Amino acid sequence: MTPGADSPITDELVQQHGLSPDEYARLLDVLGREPTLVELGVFSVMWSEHCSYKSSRIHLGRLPTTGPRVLIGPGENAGVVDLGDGYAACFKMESHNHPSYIEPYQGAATGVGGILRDVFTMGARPMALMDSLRFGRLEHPKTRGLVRGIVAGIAGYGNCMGIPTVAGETRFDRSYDGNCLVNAFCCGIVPSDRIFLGTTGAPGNKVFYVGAGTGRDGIHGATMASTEFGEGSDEKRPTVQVGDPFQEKLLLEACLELMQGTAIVGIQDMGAAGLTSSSVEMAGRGGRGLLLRLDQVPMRETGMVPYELLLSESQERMLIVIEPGREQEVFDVFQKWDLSVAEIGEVTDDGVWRCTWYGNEVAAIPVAVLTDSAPKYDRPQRAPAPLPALPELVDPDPFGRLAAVLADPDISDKQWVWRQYDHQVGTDTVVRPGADAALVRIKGTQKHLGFVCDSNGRHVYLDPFVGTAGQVAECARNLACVGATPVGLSDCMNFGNPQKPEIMWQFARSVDGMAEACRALSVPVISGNVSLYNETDGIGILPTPGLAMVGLYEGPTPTVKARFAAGLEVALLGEPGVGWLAGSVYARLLGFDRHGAPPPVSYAAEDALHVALRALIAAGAVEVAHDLSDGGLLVALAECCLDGVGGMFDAGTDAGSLYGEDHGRALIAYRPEARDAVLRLLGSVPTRVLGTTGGDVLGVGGRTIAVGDVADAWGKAFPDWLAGASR
Amino acid sequence: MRARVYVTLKPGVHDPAGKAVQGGLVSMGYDEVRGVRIGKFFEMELADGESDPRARVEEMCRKLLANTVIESFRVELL
Amino acid sequence: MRARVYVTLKPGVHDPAGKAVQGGLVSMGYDEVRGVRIGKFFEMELADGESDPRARVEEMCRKLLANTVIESFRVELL
Amino acid sequence: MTATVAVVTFPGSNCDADLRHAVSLFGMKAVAVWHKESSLPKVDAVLLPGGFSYGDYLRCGAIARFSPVMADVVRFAARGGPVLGVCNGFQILTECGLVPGVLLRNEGLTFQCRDVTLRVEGKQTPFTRGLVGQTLRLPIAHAEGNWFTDPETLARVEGEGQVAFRYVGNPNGSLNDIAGVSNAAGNVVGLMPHPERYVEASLGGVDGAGVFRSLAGSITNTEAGATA
Ligand SMILES: Nc1ncnc2c1ncn2[C@@H]1O[C@H](COP(=O)(O)OP(=O)(O)O)[C@@H](O)[C@H]1O
Ligand SMILES: [Mg+2]
Repeated sequence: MTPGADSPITDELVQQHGLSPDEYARLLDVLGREPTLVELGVFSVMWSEHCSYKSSRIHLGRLPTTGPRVLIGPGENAGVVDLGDGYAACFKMESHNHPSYIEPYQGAATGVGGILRDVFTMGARPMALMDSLRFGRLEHPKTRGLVRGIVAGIAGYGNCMGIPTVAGETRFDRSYDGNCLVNAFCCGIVPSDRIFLGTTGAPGNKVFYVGAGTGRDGIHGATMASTEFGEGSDEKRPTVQVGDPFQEKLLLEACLELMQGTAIVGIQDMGAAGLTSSSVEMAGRGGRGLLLRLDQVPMRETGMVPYELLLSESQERMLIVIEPGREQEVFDVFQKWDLSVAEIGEVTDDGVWRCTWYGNEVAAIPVAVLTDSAPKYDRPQRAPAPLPALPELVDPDPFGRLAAVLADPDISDKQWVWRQYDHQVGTDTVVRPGADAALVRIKGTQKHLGFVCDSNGRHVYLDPFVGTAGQVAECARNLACVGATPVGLSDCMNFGNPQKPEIMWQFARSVDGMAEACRALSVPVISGNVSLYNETDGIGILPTPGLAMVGLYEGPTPTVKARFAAGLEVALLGEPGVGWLAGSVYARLLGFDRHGAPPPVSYAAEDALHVALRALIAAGAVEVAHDLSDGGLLVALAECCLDGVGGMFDAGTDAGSLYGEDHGRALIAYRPEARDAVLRLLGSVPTRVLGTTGGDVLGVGGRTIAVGDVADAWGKAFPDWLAGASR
Repeated sequence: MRARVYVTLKPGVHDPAGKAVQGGLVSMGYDEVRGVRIGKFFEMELADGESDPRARVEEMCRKLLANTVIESFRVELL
Repeated sequence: MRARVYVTLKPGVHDPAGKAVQGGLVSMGYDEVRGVRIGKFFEMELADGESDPRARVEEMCRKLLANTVIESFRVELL
Repeated sequence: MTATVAVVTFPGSNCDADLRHAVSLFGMKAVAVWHKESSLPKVDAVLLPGGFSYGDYLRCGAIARFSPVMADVVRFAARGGPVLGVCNGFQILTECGLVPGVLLRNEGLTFQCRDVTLRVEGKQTPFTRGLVGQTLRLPIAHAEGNWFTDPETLARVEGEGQVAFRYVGNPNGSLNDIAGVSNAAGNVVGLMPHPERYVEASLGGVDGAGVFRSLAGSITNTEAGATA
């Protein structure tokens, strides 16, 4: 229920708006008076964790955000990197965890809708989507329904928009039982001299509202995403936003059409906290004030009041600032596309954000009070108690466990997921889902972008610093396997309750690990998002920094694959490793998933490996490249056999050699006659020839398995589980 | 015995499909159409023998047929 | 004024979604469910002033709301 | 004279640019036609693209069928002009009755993006010249491609050689494995798979090329003919 406009501000109201007593005292202090109820609502969203980053901001400052290619770093709707020849890539990843848990289909769908808007707001035409998903145990009663609903929601939105979903990840752990994660990523292409920003320009400029009408959707969504779930949170359901990808497709085309001209001064999507945060952020960046006539806002429902209009999270809406005199251009374009369009206010020179309702002022807050004065916390941190070491694993038959490892939910085939995504629309997808990274060309050029998202909560939990650094390395390695050089990273920091010192410690250490690895591998962090309070009834998720990395490959479309053909020589590149089992899928299978330390990263070795892989692929010297990650060497070999061609390999027999998850390694396969050229290009990268492909069994260390059995174990596990019950 | 279940969006929940249909009808010349909301409608064939079939069907609605986050339902037994 | 329109699949037309719902209900333990057919259900808000609103709505059904190759419809005016 | 091909953009179309790109690779000129136009420009063929016109709300293609330009597309087809509907375009053609049948929800209920194998059959059409009898591998990407009709229509479609494409390995439950059909005259064809996605080897296949070559060839052969 929306409280009446003239209710007095009680402690209870303050608490319902998610502000602590200290924060309310701060509000009174910076505002210099008691807020109206409308203003309290505005503060509640602007000072929420979601909008203000109050717990994370001081840490994010440690990330490297600059580089020769960076045109726009964090701070705008999405970051932008230069690709040369007038092209730039604009990308960002964002979470929609809480909404997706409450209403899987709509939550995931509107997550995709939101990230698309962040990208086309900048003037970029979206060219690829990715999704990074985390679910609870397979046997948890909610998991199946969440998987079905969330995948359908992502498909429903992305497919309708006609943007290919080219990569992603789907992983499981008991810590996500009550808190699934849905992180969506979008990348678009923008001419490097025509990037649009969310700003206001000079006083007197006109503020336009375009897109769908405003309803009562998601009121208080931003506040909801910043509070822990608990008993009874299902009751918060009616705030769910419903996405309309059809409207968004029209909005995309209309915005890009208007951007062809010169009418736009600034443009900003309405995401979380809708009209409030979009207008305040624009005013903040422009260093101006803003006047909004709320009665002019296009409305979808009757009887809406200022409080609701300001806090609604209705989807598919944008704010546009234009110079006076250009109004007709805006009307023409948006009316052509049958979208709502209304002039709702103007830019002012007094630095105050004001709203009126039929001529009466209902809110007047200095912009700086909403943005710069938002609380910032350096929350206490404490290292958690040390974890037990990984005990000696007793396993009489490590090789015999291959089928079980392949059927592990983190490793098994996820075609069921990505077949529901149109991954080819746009006719540019060169490497599809299922490979180490996707590769999408830019029509009319030799440029191709590589896309990967990777995160490994198991490793990060064991050591947030090393685990996160390892993920950065792995992302870059995946890109190298399709020939691409990293140009930037976007991240989604999914963590538990930051008011717990152990969680805050995990967060800070994870940021530092990311920062170190990004510096070492020269990958700037250009955008990202933080999602805290991923806890249910006090149980937090594994710390999960979702990483999405973008790489550039220039040249004729590469032909490298991730599957063997017959008659190829196979080599393992990189330091052989020590057979690092702590944190591995194998160790988890044996019941030891919270033991030991994750594998360390050697940046120099990683970098040398990536350089070599890229050279091999650019030269067309290798037929196959595949990085080693979850499941280690044996799983990587098995995955290469999935087209039905096996081989005999000398790759050890002990569990560490077979399943160790040491970093810095990749498999390649080449025609034997190319061996000399390959070795020359590899230079000093350690190389060990493992054997030759052919036949229909996979043999390692004297043991064999039919490649048909490999394919069955890997391919059937996930669909069989899904078919296990109807919901 | 037979049951009919009507599932409709709760008031206030956005109905993009309904809006598209309304727009379509108006552009076809049916200007009198002020609003359209689209729901689902299930016709079920039930074996006899349950002591409280209405309660059973309502349970099915809550568990599967309706998404009670955004939809409400109505059951008719014939 | 208001109209309700029910659109149902004609007998003999496949209803994969209905079949899936039935299978789902049975596997959830509702063995009494022998068959499910899914239809659509429109609630329309109409401006007054048409001389024969039922005829208008039936025309809308034939032209847009139902695909008469596979669906039949029923109109209720309130 | 270069053949000119109209690609109609409906609100929600999303394969229109892909179709124009493919058309241009085969020496034809593609013109984008906005659905609100009251008539087609002078063109030799009309293509209706894939996507989600009007969000695919209600039924796929049901609302797009009433777009202003469609009346002229129907006239163009009646004069014997070549018309191809791909995916959502096929759904629009069925809704306006230019080709028989309807497209129901996939048997498996989910959207499917994957390669299928097709046999080209039936009468010669402007889009299958010289292809009849061949087997093609093309991508599908749809949630509602399950072709269905009543027994009499099915008998007629089969009897008159109106089945233009048939799946080898049915991905969606469609009746008689039908993937694409033509009208009785053979100048209008609808199919669910996307030939425009497989015209460049680097994207995974070139089996769609035949459809565009066939169109280019048939336009040259009927220059100033039926398409007046
Ligand atoms: N973990 C992070 N790393 C880098 N940049 C971040 C991170 N989290 C947030 N940002 C940046 O902070 C800004 C605000 O992010 P966000 O609130 O998610 O955007 P939006 O308002 O579009 O939802 C963005 O520019 C984003 O790129
Ligand atoms: Mg934004």
